[in-house]
Amino acid sequence: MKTRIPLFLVLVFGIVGIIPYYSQHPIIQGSENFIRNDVIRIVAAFALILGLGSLLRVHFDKIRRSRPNWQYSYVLIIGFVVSSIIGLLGGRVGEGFLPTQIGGFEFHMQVLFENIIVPLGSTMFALLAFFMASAAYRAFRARSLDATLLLVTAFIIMIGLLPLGDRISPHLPSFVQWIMDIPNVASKRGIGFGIALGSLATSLKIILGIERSWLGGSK
Amino acid sequence: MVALILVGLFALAPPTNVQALDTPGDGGEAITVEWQLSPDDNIIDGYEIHRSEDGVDFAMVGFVGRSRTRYEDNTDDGQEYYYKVAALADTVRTFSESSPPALSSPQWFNNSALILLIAMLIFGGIILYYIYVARKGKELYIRKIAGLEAVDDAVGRATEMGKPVLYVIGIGTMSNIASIASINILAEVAKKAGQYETPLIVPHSDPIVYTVAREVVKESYTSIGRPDLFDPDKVFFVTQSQFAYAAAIDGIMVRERPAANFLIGWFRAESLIIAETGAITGAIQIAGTDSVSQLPFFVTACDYTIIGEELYAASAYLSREPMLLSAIKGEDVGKMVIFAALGIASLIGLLTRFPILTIFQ
Amino acid sequence: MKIFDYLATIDRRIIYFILAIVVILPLVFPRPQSVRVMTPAQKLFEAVDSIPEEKVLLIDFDYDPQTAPENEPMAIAIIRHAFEKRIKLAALSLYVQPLGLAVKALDQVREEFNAQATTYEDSIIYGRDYVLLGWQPPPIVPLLGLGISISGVYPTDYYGYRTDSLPVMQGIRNLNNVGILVSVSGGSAPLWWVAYSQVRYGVAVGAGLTAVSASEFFIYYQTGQFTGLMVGMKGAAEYEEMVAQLDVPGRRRASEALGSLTAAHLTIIAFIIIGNIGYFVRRRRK
Amino acid sequence: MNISTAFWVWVSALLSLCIFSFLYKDNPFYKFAEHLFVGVSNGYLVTLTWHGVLWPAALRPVLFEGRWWLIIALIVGALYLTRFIPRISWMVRIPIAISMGYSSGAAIPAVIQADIVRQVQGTILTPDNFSRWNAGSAGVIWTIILFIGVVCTLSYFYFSREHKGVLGVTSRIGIIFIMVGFGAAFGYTVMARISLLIGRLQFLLGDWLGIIQ
Repeated sequence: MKTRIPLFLVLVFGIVGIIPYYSQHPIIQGSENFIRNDVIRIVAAFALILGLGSLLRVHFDKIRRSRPNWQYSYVLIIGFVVSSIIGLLGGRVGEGFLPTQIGGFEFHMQVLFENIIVPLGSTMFALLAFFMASAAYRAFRARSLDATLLLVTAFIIMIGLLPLGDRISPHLPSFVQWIMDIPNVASKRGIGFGIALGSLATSLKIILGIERSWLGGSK
Repeated sequence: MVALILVGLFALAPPTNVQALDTPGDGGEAITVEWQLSPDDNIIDGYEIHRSEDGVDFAMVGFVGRSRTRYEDNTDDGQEYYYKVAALADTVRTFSESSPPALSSPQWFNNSALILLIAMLIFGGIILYYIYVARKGKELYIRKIAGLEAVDDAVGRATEMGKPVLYVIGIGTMSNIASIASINILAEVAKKAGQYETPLIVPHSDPIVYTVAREVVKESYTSIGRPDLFDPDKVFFVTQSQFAYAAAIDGIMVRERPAANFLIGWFRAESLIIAETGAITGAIQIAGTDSVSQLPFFVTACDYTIIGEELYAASAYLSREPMLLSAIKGEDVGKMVIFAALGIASLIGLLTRFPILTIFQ
Repeated sequence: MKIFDYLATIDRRIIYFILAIVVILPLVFPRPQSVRVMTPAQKLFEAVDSIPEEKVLLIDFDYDPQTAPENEPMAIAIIRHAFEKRIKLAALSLYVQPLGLAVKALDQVREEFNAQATTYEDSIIYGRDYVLLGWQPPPIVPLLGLGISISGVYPTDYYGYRTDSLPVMQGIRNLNNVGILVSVSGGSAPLWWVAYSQVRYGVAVGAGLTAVSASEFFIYYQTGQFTGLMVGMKGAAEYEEMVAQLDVPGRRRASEALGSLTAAHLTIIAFIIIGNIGYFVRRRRK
Repeated sequence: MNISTAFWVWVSALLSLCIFSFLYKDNPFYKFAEHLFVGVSNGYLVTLTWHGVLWPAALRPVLFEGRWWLIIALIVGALYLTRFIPRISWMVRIPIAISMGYSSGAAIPAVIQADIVRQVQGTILTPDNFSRWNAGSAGVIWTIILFIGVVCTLSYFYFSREHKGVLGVTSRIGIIFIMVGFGAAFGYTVMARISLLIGRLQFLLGDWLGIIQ
C-alpha cells in the first residue's frame, strides 16, 4: 500500500503529462489544463515551504550544539524572521497594513531585495572573475594536444568578441560567429543527443516505477 | 500599371476547384480552404477568401498573396460554411464557384504529431528492452573508459611518493546523476588505495552524499580484507557553502600535499578554485563531470578529464549494476537510430526532390 | 631562468590586484567603443520590431542577482525598445528572485520615459502599456499553461489587479496572441520555452543569455527554434546599439563596460601565455 | 567624486565589500554576509510564496470564490508536511508522485521533439539546409562540416565497441570538434565572469563613490 499507491499515481500523472502533445481535442486540452493549473500548482506550492523547514532545523541544531560558526546561524535566523515579517505583513511593495515607511525612509520587501539580496548575490559571482584570473595564470596549461586546441580557440573567441577584434580585421568577428555556428554546434549537438537520451530514459523509468530512489529511505 | 491595362482588356481568370474541409487532426474551430491557382496568377496581387453561412451573401474573411493555394479560417463548430475565392488585381476581382458546405469539428489524434509518436515508441522501446535484458542478467559489454587507466596510474603514483590520495565528490546531492556515478568510482579508488595502504581523504559538502560515501569506503576496505584501514577522520563533512567548501579543500591540498587528486562529480564555479590549487601543488589531477560549463576548465587544469557520458559509462563499467548497464546500452542503440536517421534522411534529401525536412517539423 | 621560478610562485592576491586595476581604469577613464551588431542580435531586434499592433511582446525574466550585470542591460534594452515603439509588453518570471529584478528593471525604464514625457499619451502607464504578470510556480504551470489561457495561469497580476481587466491584456488570450516570447536568462529557461511551449503551441522564442551557457544554446539557433539571441554583455551592447538608433534616452551600461572587457580579456590571455611559458621552461629543465 | 548619501546605497556597498573580503581570506565579514544572504533570501521566498501563490491561487479561491473542489488539492499538498510525523511519513510520497509523475511525463515528448527530432532536422544534408546559412555555395561546405562534426562527436560517446578501426578515426575527429566547442565555451565564460565583476564595480565606483558618472 505504501508503495503501490505512489507508483500508481506516478504512472497516471505521467500519462496525463504525455497525452496533450498528441491530441488537441478540447476535452483533453481542457482537462489537462485544469489538472495543471489547479492540482499540480497547489500541491507544488507546499513543497516550497518544505525546503525552508529543513534549512531552519539545520541552523537551530547548529546553535543548540554550538557547532563551529554557530554565531552566524543567529544572523541567518534573525535575517529570515525580520524579512519575513516585513514581507508578509508589509506586503511586496509596501502595500500591506504593517507600515514600512518612516518619513522618507522606506524598508518594504522590494527595498530589502534590491539593497541586500542583489548586492550579496551579484558580488558572490563577481568573485569568480578573480578566481578565473588566478587559475588562468597558474593552472590553465597547454598540457596536451586537446588542451592546446581548446586554448587556441578560446583566444580567437576572446579577441574576436571585442571591438578590438573588429578593428584587427572585419573578418575576425564573422570567423568567431562561424566557430559558434558550425564546429561548436556540431560538438554540442553530438553531446546533446547523449544527454537527451539519458533524460528520456530517466523520465521513462520514473513513470514506469523502475526508478524508485525518489520513494526515499523508508520502505 | 501594365497589369491594369492587360486586365482591362480581358476579364481575370478566377481560381478553380475551390474545396473547403475540416482542418484534420486539430482541436476543431478551423476549416482549411484550398483551390487551384488562377491562370493569371503571375499578374494578380493575391486571392481574397469570402465566406457565407447560407451560400447566398458572402463576406471577406481573409487574403493571401500571389501563388498561394491554401488558407485556414477560424470558425465555430456545428455551423455550416460556404467559401468563394476571388483573384484580385488592384480593384478588379473575379470570383470562383462556391465550395460545397463544410463543418469544422475536433479530432482525437493530432496527425502532425505522428513523427513524435513514432520516435517516442522507438526510443522508449529500446530503453525498456535493455532494462528487461539487463534484469534477466544477460552479459552486456561496455568498453573500458580510458579515464579508468588514468585512475589506476594516479593511485600508483601516490603510493610511490608515499603521499595521500584526495577524492573530491563536488557539491552535488543524491539527485545529481554525477554524484551517484562518482560514488561508484570512489568505491574502486578506495579498493586500490587499500591494496597499496595509501591514505584516502574524502571531504564532503552534502550530508546525505557523505553518509552514503562513508559506507561505500568502509565496504570497499572490508571487501579487500582490510577493514582496519577505514579511518573515520579521513571521510568527513565540511560545509554546504559552495565557496567555503572550495576554500577548505585548498587548505587540505596545501597541508596534506596529496599526490593524486580526483575531482569527480557535480561541480559549479567553485571547481576553478579547487583545480587551481591542485595544479600548483603538482599533484596528478583526474577530473570527471557532466556539468558541461565546467569541463573546459578541467581539461586545461587537470591531467585527464572524463567527459559527460563517459562518467556514467565508467560508473556502469565498474559497478556492473544492471540498471546502469541497461541505460548505457539503451542509449548506445538510441545513438545508432540517430546515425541511421541522419544517413537515410540525408540520402533522401540529396538524391530526391522529396521535402524531407517537413517530416521532422 | 630564476625569473620563471619567481613568476610561478607569485601570491594569488597580487593577481587579484592586477585584475582589479585593469578593470577599474577603463571605467574611470572611458574611451568610446563602437560595437558591430552580429546576426543573432539583429534577428532578435527585427522580430521584436515587427510585432503587429494586436499582438504582445512577452518577456520572461529568468536571471537572479548572480548574473544581473550581464542580463539586466539586455532586459532594459528590450523594454526601452518596446516602450519606444509602443509595443504592448507583458512580463513574467519562472522563479522568485528574478521577479524582484523584473520590478526593478520595469520601474527604471518607466521612470526614464515618464521623465521625458509631457502628455498622458506619450507617458508609460502600468496596465495600459505593460503588465507584470508575476510568478506562479512550478515552472511547468506557465510553460504549458500560457498556450491555453494566460489569465488561467495568472488570474491576478503582481500588483493584485484582475489580469483580464487590464487594458493592455484586451484581446490577449494565449500564446497565439504573443508576437515573440523573449527569455532573458542566466540558466536554462529558454530551453524549456522551446521544448515545452514551442513544441506544443508553436510560439516564436528569442533569448538573452548569460555567456556561460551560450555555446550550448546555439544548436537551437541553428535550427531556427530560437528566432534570435543576445549573448552575454556583448550581445546586450549590440542590442543597446540598435535601440540607440531609435534615439531612446538612458544609460547604456553594457556598452560602457566594453573598455574594461577588452583590457580584462587581454590580461587573462597574457596570464595564460606567461603561465605556459614558465610551465614549458620548467618542464624542459626537469 | 560625490559620495552617495543614501542609507541603502551604503548598505549595498558595505555588503559587497564583505563578500569581496573573501579574496583576502575567509573571515567573519564574509561569513556574516553569506548567512545574511541565505536568511533574507528565504524571507523573500516566504513573502512571494504567500502573496503570489498560496493566497491568490489557493486559499482565496476556496474561501471566497467558492471553488471548493480545490480543497482536495490543498489536502494533497498538505501531505508534504507528514514528512515530519514519523508514523505516517510515507504519505509524503503521494504529492511527490503527482508532481514527479506529471513533470516526467510532460518532459518525454518535449525532449524528443526539441532535443532529438529537431536537432536531426538541422543536421540533414539537403538543399534546404544548405541555403539556411544564406552563404551561397559555401553553405554546402558548412552543412557537410556540421554533419561530420555531429556524427564524429556522437561516435566518441559510443561505448559498445572499442575505439578501433573506423570508430577510432571518427572518435579522434570527434574529440577535435569537442575541444573546439570547449574552447568556444571557455572564451565566452571568461567574458561572462569578467562582466559580472565590471557590473559590481560600476555600482561601487558609480552609484556609491560617484567616481564614474
